[in-house]
Amino acid sequence: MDNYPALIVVTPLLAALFAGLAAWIEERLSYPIALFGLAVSVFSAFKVLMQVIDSGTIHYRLAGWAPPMGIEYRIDLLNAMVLLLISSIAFLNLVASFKSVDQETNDRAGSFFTIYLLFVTGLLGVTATGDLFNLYVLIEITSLTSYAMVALGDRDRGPIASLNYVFIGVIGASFYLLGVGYLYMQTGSLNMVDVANILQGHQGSSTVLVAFILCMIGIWIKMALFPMHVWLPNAYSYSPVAFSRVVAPLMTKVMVYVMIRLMITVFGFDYIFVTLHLSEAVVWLSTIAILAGGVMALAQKNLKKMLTYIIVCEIGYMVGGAWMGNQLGMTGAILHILNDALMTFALFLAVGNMVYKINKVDLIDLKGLFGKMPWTMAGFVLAAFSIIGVPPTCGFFSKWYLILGALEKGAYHFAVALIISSLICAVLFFKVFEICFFEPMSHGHGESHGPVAIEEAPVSMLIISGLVSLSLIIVGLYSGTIVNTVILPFLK
Amino acid sequence: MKLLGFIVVCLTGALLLYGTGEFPDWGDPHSPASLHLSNYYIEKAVEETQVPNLVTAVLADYRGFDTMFETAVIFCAGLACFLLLRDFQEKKERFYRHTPTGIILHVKDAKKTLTVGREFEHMDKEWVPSDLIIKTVCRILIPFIQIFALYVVAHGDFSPGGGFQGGVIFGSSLILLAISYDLKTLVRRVKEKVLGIFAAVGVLIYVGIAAICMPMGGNFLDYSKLAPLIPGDPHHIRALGMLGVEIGVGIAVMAVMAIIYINIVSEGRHDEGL
Amino acid sequence: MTDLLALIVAKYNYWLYVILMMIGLYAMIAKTNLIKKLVGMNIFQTAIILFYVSIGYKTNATIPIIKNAHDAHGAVIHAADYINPLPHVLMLTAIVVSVATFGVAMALAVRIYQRYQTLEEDELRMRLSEE
Amino acid sequence: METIISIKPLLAVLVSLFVIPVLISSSGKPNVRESWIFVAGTIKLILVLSMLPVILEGKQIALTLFEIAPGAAIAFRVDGLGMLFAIVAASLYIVTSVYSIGYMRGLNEHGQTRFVSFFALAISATIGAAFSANLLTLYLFYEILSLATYPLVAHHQDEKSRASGRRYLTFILGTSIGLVLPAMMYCYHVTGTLEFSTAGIFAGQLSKPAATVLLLMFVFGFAKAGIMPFHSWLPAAMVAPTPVSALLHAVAVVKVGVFSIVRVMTGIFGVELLSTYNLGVMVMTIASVTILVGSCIALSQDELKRRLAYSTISQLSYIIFGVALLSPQGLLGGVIHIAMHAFGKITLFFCAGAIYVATGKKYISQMSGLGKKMPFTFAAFFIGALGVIGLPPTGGFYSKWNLILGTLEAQQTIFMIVLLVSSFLNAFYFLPIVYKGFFGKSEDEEGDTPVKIKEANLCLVIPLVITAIISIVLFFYPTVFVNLIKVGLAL
Repeated sequence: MDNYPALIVVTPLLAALFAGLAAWIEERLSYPIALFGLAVSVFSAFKVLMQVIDSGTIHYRLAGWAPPMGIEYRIDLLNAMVLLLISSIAFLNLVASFKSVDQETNDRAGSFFTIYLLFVTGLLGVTATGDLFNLYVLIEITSLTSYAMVALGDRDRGPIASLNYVFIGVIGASFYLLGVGYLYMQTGSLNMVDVANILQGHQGSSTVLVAFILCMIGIWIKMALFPMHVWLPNAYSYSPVAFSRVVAPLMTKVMVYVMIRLMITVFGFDYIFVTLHLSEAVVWLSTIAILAGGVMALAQKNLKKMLTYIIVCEIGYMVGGAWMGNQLGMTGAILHILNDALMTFALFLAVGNMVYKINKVDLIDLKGLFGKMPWTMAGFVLAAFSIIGVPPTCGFFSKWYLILGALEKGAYHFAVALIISSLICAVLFFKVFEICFFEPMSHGHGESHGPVAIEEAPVSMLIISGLVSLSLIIVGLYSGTIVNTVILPFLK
Repeated sequence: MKLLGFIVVCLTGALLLYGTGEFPDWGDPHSPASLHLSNYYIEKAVEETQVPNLVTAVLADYRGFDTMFETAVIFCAGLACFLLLRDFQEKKERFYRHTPTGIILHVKDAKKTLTVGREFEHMDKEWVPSDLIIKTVCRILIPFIQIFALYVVAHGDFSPGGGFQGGVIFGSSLILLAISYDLKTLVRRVKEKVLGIFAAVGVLIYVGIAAICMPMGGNFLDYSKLAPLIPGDPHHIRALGMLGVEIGVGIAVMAVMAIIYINIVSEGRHDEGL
Repeated sequence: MTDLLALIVAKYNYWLYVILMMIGLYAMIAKTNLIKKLVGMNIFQTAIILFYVSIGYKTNATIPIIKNAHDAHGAVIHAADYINPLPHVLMLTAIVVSVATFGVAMALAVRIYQRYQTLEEDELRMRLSEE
Repeated sequence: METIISIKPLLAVLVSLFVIPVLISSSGKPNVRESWIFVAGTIKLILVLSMLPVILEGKQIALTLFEIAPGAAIAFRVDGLGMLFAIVAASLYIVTSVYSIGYMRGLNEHGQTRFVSFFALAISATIGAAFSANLLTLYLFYEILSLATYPLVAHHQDEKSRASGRRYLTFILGTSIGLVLPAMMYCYHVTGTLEFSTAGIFAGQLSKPAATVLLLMFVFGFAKAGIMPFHSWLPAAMVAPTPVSALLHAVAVVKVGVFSIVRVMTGIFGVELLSTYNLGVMVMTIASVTILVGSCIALSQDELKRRLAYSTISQLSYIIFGVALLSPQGLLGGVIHIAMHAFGKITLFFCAGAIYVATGKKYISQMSGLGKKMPFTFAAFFIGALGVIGLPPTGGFYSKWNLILGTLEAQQTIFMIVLLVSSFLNAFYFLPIVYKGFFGKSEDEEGDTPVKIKEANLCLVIPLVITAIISIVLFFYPTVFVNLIKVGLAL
């Protein structure tokens, strides 16, 4: 009996504790410790994914108690994929952010890494667990760490943004907790599969309905679905770059994962779409979310802020796809979890490099960046194309599935919203490109252009952002394989 | 905003009440909540874990994984407070009071170090006359509180209590020290570094015990596999395991309580406060 | 009317928790003072804790600590004699979580006060806009 | 039809991609850089030509890379049409790169490495579009081409190029995302496949209104074809350096647009469907409007490159016009016009560039008498003009001839008149230039003292002579292209 499922989550935790000790004893140790912990986590996540693809769902009994008495890790294709995604992104970001952490957190690096690891632990645990209450505890770990991190960022705005985040986050988590309570009242169990089995009898019960609504609202608040997004832009754009690079891609995606998990495993499709048929309303909501996110992004003057609003818009994609109620839409949503995590990561890596060099990323500060940091910009451009949805980057293919799902359901407004949002993204990013490419203006013919002095970010950051940006294309080209080996078998 | 909030609140309340509509009456012994799992725990837990306090049994064994992360949450909170508030730069000014006369020296710049005799006391900005009764009572009380805390931790298996409760009580004893004397005394007695290390070590004990089970051939947290390591009746191995983790939890909670208190009351400067 | 009363009486614990919850939530949304918001947050979370604990209660049952467990191994344990331990366990965790959140939130409030010398949201908004 | 699996098409696409890192690394040493361009271009041409005999035997070469979804793969398939287009693009790429060396160095432009790199990327995308086996792949390369040409259009990085770059993207990207993508998704949603097949993919699953809307979305969506009202990016894009205008905006980019429309009409809808729903006339009408209006606007332009641009707009519609005739002659004439117009028009652009480099003159009004200074250039210009107008002895005549036959074949007399009128217009806006060039009096010459010949440097002159010669040769030996079209469209 191998313990890889536990190791995925536990190694980062152990590493966090040792890093915390090292922060008091020998600060320089905590970085390698953190690195090692995450490396092990990545490795075990990989092993688990392979194992699941070969031999189906893994059930791992923590403390050896059979569910529903004990807590079990139930790892199927979906969360195996997400686990690998989380751990590898966290690892890569840690590699990339060695320098920027020193730059941003004055002599608190050790504690920073500890919090960082705890955050990753929380995300991994949320993804791995098969127990409703355990999910709550881990969500709270992630939230708590992100509160701290956000406050560590911008000295003036950080704490305020963070405190608002605390209030809204607590409301969200408490709603989820209440939902779990109602479920427990109805079923007397906390294990997801067990709850699902017992629920079969009580489709019509008002308690289950309320539980469902509470859970969904809680999760939506946590994932910043419009109009519950108000906390996200400030929180993400005022946090330290090293952290926003990992929170922006992962946090919301993991919450989307949780939503899909609840929908599929706990409540079940036919309860949601047949008994309640809420699909229409939510798809409309996500349509509005997409458009609103795009429009608000247009209004931003700061690159980081702009990107956060794009995240809000992307959430709409995934929620809409998941609630489409057909296989294509759900495929698109799940594929987009992967793709969007990668694209956002690539974008924020590039932004991180810029911040490292020019430390303010208002749009006007980006003048002549193509000449100054060409490699960073190359990565940024690729990621931007992926967000816009230019083939063969991965963004295009998840959009492909989402639109197909919308067409199949006849939700044309959603398809149109997707198209419009890619147009909006095109406008957004080419606005940025123009600033970076044309300004400062050259006069008439280019003779006046001297070769611009190239001052790039450290190589470690460059390599990571380059790799991730290339992975966008590779993942895009192999998305057919991903869908066939991971997503479709899961949905079967 | 107020009106909007009011509407939202009313809607939520109505929703929740609507949900309670189909609840069984309060205390109904046949409500699903108190049948499925709870009966299993009540009937089986004692013979499976040898721990009569079912709450402890479920907390530290059946759902021990939750508890581990909840300890991690505590640790995280302490760390967060430290990160957010602690600033290491020296305070600008210092005050000394000549005990016999009550004359107060006000040292403006922090750099200047002056050696003061025994009859000078280093004081806060406002001098609070140290009350003999309070000090004495607390001096007597604190040890008992701490002993009681240890008891609550150790006896958690058999009576209400456990790591958290014990840890909180112990922490409160420290806070009492800070209140009755002043913050400096506490910080002098219990070094910040010690607290930080304790917080980490406490959680580490828990995770460590849980992790050792894996090389011993069990799943994570499976105390029953620890039998070869610990002498004594293998029946009680789970109880012993729980005791171990409870101790870890106690240490962590104690340390974190102190950290949070010290950082918040002194705005992270660790010099003066409540 | 009477049956409604009967309903309320039979489940007054839930009514109470809902009312508490509403008070807390209202404070969180509508109050402008950060500390008041924090207090509201605590009330909110306490309400949830009450809800859970009241789930666990059973009429004429005692606390879930098995009496004389060790000398009477053969003695069969009646589930009806002891209240449900699980909600208490969950709430121990929830309490800890809420305490932790409260601590962090407090620290944030202190930071904000250090920086802006106020905890009133509207004043903060003014300060931010004029900067 | 027999199909051969081969990696050649992929190599033909990738070869100039692989060379880009080399170009960047050797940015310091221009000669090394240019020689690499030649190596890549030659290899590409050889690869393309090596596939020619197989295609002429009526076989096809196919290669499937990535299966994205059932029926939607990223795959290559080389058939007659693709081959024709690929040959034109690849051969002209080499000529153009000679020309661009002369041009860029003659004006010592900045950022030459960036220029050549994106040029290589653009040509790769063009070949990819030519060889793509289904609509998804075609769309992919279409988008890559749009994005790769943006830095070329905006090369000068000044206010003017910024504005026109913005307009370029707005039209190209906006239409492709806003119109083509939905139309493509709908096709896939209905039929479950995007593979090109001469029979078309809708097996009667499409009602006439739906078909009409879809066809319109495609025709206007591929805005690179410059169908009015989505044409105005092309004149704007003339701020780009002349090699770009020459290769991309006379051959590669615009022809990719036209090629895509041809593919969609012949491969997605299929000739039968179009003729049963009688959609050809609709498209022809749109095309004729563009032809006539484009020519008229061209008459009024004084800047040479803009006049050429509008002429291009109207000429592109000839191709669509011919295909929309849906008759064998029309198809033949339309598709072969891709090649004929390419050689004619690129010659004209080369001449415009050469004049600009040699004398710095952009406006037709300044060019009177230049013919005596630059006889080769103006001779070439004359031949190119003949080619575009469609007079013997140039290839242009062949395509124009077939188009007219096609209209007769389809009993579309009105549209034949359109063709004739537009030919006259072409003559009106081209021949005066030549005439004034040779016989007009230039402002800086006094009396009739013989002016000494002052051509631009050889790198500029040789290419335009070559292309002029080719377009004459094509009048006598169009057979290869004809056969390609015959096997491609199974005429």
